[in-house]
Amino acid sequence: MDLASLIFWIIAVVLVAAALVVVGQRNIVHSALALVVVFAMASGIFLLLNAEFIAIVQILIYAGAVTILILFALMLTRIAGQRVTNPNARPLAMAVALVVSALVGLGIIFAATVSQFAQSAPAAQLLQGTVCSLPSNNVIAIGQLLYSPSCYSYVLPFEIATVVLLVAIVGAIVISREEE
Amino acid sequence: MIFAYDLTWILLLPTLGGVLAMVAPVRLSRWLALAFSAATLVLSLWIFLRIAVATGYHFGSVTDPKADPASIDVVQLPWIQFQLGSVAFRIDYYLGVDGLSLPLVILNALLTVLAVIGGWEKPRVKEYMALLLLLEAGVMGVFMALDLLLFFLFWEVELAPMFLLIGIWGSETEKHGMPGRIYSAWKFLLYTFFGSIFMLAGILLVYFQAGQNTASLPVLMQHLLPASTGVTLPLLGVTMGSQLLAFLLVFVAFAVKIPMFPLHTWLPDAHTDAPTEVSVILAGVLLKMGAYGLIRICLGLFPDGLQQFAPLLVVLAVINILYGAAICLVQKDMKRLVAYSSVSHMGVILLGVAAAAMAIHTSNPDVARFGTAALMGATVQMISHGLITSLLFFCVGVIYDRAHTREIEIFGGVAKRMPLWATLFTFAGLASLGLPGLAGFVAEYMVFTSSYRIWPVPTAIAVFTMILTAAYLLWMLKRVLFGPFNLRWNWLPDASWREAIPLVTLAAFIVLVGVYPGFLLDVIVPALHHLLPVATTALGR
Amino acid sequence: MYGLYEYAWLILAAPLASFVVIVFGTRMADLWSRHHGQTAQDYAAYLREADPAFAAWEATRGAGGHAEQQHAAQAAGPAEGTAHVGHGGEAEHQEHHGDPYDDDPTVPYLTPWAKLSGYVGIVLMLFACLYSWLLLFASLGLLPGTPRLPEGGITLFSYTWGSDAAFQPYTIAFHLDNLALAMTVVVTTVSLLVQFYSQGYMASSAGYARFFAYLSLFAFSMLTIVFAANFLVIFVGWELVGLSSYLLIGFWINKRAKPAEERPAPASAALQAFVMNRIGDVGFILGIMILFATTGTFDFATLAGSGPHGVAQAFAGNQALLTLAMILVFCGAIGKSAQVPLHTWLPSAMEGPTPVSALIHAATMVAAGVYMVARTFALFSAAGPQAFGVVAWIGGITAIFAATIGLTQTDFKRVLAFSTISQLGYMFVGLGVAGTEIGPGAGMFHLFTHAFFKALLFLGAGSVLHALHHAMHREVQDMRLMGGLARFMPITAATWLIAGLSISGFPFLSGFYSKETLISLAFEHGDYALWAITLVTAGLTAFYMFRAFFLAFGGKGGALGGIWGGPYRGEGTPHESPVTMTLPLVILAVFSIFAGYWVGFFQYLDPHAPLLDLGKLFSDGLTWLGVALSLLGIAWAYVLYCAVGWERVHKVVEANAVLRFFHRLLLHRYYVDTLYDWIVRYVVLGLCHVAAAFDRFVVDGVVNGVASLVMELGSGLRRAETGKVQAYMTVFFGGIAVFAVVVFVLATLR
Amino acid sequence: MGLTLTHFVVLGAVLFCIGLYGALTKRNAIAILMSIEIMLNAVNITLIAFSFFNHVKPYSNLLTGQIFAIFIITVAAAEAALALAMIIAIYRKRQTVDVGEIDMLKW
Repeated sequence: MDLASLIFWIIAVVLVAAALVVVGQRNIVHSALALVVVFAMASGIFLLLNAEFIAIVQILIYAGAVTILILFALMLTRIAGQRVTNPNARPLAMAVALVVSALVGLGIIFAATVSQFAQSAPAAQLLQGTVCSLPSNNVIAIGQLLYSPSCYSYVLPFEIATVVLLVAIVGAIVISREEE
Repeated sequence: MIFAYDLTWILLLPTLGGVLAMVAPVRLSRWLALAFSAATLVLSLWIFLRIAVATGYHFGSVTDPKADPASIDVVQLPWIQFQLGSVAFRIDYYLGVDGLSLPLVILNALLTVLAVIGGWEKPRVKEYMALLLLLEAGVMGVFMALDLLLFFLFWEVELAPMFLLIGIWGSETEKHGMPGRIYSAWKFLLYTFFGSIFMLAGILLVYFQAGQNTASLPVLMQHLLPASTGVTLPLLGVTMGSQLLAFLLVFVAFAVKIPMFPLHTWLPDAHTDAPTEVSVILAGVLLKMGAYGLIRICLGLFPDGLQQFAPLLVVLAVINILYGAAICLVQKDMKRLVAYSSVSHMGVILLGVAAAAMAIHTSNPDVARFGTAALMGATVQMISHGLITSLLFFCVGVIYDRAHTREIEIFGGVAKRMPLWATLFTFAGLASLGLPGLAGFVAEYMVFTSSYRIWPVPTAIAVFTMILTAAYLLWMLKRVLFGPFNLRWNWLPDASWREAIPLVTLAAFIVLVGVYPGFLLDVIVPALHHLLPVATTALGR
Repeated sequence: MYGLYEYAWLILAAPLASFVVIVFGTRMADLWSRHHGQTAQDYAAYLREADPAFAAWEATRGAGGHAEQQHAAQAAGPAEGTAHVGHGGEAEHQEHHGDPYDDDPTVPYLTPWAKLSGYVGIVLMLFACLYSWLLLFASLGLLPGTPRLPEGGITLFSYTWGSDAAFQPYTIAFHLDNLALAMTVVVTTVSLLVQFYSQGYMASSAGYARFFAYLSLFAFSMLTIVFAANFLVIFVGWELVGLSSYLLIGFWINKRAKPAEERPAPASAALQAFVMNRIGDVGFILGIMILFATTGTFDFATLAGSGPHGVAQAFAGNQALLTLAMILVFCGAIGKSAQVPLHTWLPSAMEGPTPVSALIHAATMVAAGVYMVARTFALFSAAGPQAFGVVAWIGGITAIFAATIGLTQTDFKRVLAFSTISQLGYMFVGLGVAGTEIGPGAGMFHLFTHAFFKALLFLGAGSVLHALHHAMHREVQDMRLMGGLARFMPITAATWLIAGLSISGFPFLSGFYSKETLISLAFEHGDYALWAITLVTAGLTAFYMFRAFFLAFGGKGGALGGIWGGPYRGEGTPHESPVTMTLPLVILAVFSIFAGYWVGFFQYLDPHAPLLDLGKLFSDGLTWLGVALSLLGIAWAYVLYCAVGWERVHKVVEANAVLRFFHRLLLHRYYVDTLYDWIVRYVVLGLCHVAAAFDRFVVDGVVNGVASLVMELGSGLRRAETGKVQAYMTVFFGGIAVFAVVVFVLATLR
Repeated sequence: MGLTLTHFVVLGAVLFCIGLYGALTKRNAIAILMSIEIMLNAVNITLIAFSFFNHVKPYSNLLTGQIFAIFIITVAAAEAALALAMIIAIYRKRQTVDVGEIDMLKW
């Protein structure tokens, strides 16, 4: 087992465990804290996949901004005298949800491993292949892809995304504003 | 150019008038509606006169390729054409009027003018006038369309204004837990849609089975569907002639509109809850759409199917006639009574068509002659019922506008205070019961005497409607107009001039058709001769 | 060549013209002038003075009892007038909420326009009458330079319903022959006299103009029947006389029923008359349909002819069907002429004004059935003997049936009504037994004479009622409130006596000839049962006619042994009617005496028929047997009502159980009306209720049931729409999972 | 054997499942939001893994997966902001963040 595999397995186990904590904790603040771990571990996975830029963005936005937002929201919506702050649905609904999510997950895994789709030649080559070398630092490439005014870039979607963000900010303010 | 044809303007004038009435200020809107509906009437009369003068009163048949072009009025332009795989589709803008449809077009135009006058003081008058005119346009389209798919289009177009007219201006009497207008509007809409589904299926069946790549009625009449070889119904495993199947599908829609016995219950509800003028249009022209379709399309396209179905049709006709009349006898609401009398009277049309159906392929010249006469009677019944029932509804509307009730029992001796109205109401009742010299007699006498040769027993049974008709109409008149005067109605004013205009106009037409039906019959006959191609020589002598 | 005859359509057009002129011209002007003219105020003032109830009612309206103040002015000048001098049965009125002026609306005076309406009608009818008499004389060959009518008659004018060949049978055609002309004379003469008489009788009626319009309409309709050349036109006329009868019976539109006297409201009587007639008409049209379906024509001449469309050839080998058809056609006559199963409308029809009863329900319209059978006599002859058998027996049964009922009725007009029914029965006997060699002459002859004396009887009765109305200020028709009227109104009494003698078959009056001919025909025909029936009926007729005469005009203790005058049992003092009313009585009395002397009548109608053999009639012992029975009836009536007095007769009848039973039975008209009432109310309306319920609960119920089923399904399904996003998400992903599983399974299987 | 795409795909699938389960069972709206963030991260992992392992011509050496991940993060941030604002607004109105009680989305 090489170093990458070792790191992968450590991160993967922590990631799944943290995710389970997020879902399973009955105290929502604990869940939120576990969510930070999930975000951080995901960032590790991204590093492992040579996506340094996204890993940084992940830490900044998710582990930083989104978590803070969630914690603020938690604070603002606290209900006095409620001990179980992160309750579960009724057992029947939980069983159904379990079955459904298991089926979805197993379906994906089945598709990606043993199904005929995974056995077909190009897919098998892709799925079973080893790590290929990419330029170790691809931030510049991403920057070029996002901003270069050539025809092969994502300038326009990027600009739209900024508008989406602006709208989201304004919308959030409008929605959460207290009515006079 | 599409606008160069007068038939286009028959459709466009009411549509335009409707739109203008909607956007114009209220005071102008009535006059606009009146002007445009009157213009439509004038235009339709002008077509009539033009043909009459050009041909010396010889009207042709639009479905007859050999017809003298001067004796009909036709416009045919390609409209929608596309190819979808192996399926070619083509719908033409194909309108035409001949002796069969022109009287109905004129009747529609006339009744709309009268309805505009009658609804002069309605609330929300702009919308009312607009919808009335749009309704007129839709019905005009049905009577003029010669492309089956165009026919279907207009068949559906007419629904929307009618639905709104009943639903908005109808009566508030509660029915099944909702206002009557809502209930009845929905009932009307759903019933008609129910029929329309079948009709669309039937039309598509004809379109694809005939394989002519057109839905044009005259072309399809040259290529009738096979009567004996047929289609096997999926799931049921029943094999039937494709003509019979197509007939049954299309017939359902017409049966709903006529309305025929098990499919008739929308009519009393719609009539009771619709405002007066809408009832007039409904009874006067909308029911005729069914009868017109039965004669123009079923008789033209599915002669064998109709013939195979005729024994059942005649039974249904007799049920319609007697059952409708029997129910009338115990009605408590004047309008409902008139509505059920429509069911009864429309049965006469079914009887006439059922008799004509047997005359299609007959080798017996006697049967052919009697069948033709019965069909002519049925066609006249369309017009006369349109005039008479409209008059009855207008009359009921006059008293309803004053007393806000139509319950028969609470009136009594009203003729004392409203002599003019009472005279016209009595006149309408007498016309409806088939008094000679008035329009209803001509039609009923022709149908009964002629169809007896072909369907002796059913006709003999149906004739007993004469007693019931007289009983229920005169009994209603007696309870409302005559007998001890109920002092409660001492304040009732007689019909005003505005209200009297429609009444007197219709009465005049009823007398005209009743005394000298020739002017109407001579218009209709050639179209019917084309439908029943067996040579008809002189009856009698 | 037949120039004079060719214009006979003017006879038909004249009453139509007067109808149109009155309805659209003078009556409109009359109404308008009463609404808007000076008269409106006069009228209200008159009402206030004449009837305190009106003033009181107007006061309550003035006080704001109703919101509709603006209509108050109109209430003062209503169309049909409102005032009525007096009215009977106060207690009965209290039960109703109607206003008290309903019964017989009168006006203080007629407007000039109303009077003009009357003159228009009379003048045009006078023209028609004179013209028809002229034609009659011409056709008898009495007019030099004008030939007689050809045997088949001439066609006046005709048009078809459409120019197409298929419409050829549907022809409106009018036709004139001797039969039509004889009937025309009767119709126009009686119409003219009745219209003239109505000037007096209706002098204060509010609906004066309307009345004359209706009378003109009736004359037109009746003449349509008379001139009809085919079954289509006769059916048109048939229905139109039904209409005018309907309108005239219901002339007093707001009049109430009088349960105490078993008198229906005019409106109900009119309805009953029309519907009853329609029942007969269904048979009529069924018969027409059978004839038309077999022969392809409606035309009388063609049907009677020997061509391929004649009944002889068309029904060859199928005479039973023709017999059935003719019996069905006769059903129309049963309805119109009030024969036995359908007779109940005629007594009710007496609710119309009396001149109407005289014209329509005695002389002309009810005889239309007889005329129709005479007109289609050839077809009846071609049918099996059962056809004539039915005609004769219905007539015979009706004759004695109605005569027995007439014995006990106390209503003056109703006695005459049953007498009419009975006499019409005679006419049918005459038609039924005559056979082809005599033709329709016998029945038509009785129609001819009967028209005059029965019109006279009714008009005389009207004169009496008019006088009593003025004397007692209310409507009186009960003979028990009359008596001794001959003293007060000698002209009426004398003319009535003549008519009574005539209808009783008193020798040398017109009734004697026509009736004894009928009775002897029945004997010659070998129908002894019918002969006996007619003979007995003759006696009964004489009895009840003179019972009526003695009760009304005579009485115990009057002059001439009670025949002329006697004690008057009513109130006030009656006076003789004005000359407008007595003049027609006198004219009709002349006809009643002399109409029977037209011995060529049979031959006039049918050139092959024999002359009326007066010598044989006088020498035949059977004739005198009939006369003897009639005289016996008269004598018996004299004994009971002049010598004994009706009060004592009544006591005797009440004391004896058997007599009382028969008296009740006859008084209630064999309970036929009750039976019909029961059938209509419980059987017919019951069935209609069943149909309505079926429509509501089964036909509509299925539809509404399907609708509510769909609604229920929908509202059940909408529970799935919980509003919980998580549930939606679960279903969404569950769907994806299932879809995935299906795809994988299918892919693996492939 | 080294790391293959399968490893990352399976990891993403497991993570997605956990997020899905949380989103389906939690009753606190914020917890659902957190579960959704987990699911988005799972998707991001899968996308970046595909981008990394993709050496099938002609699509190799493309950073499209990473670009997609960036957009997902962007939208997720916007979504988080809006969702939380809405949750707060709802909380103000109805004093609850329990999705079981927020069931206005029906008939």
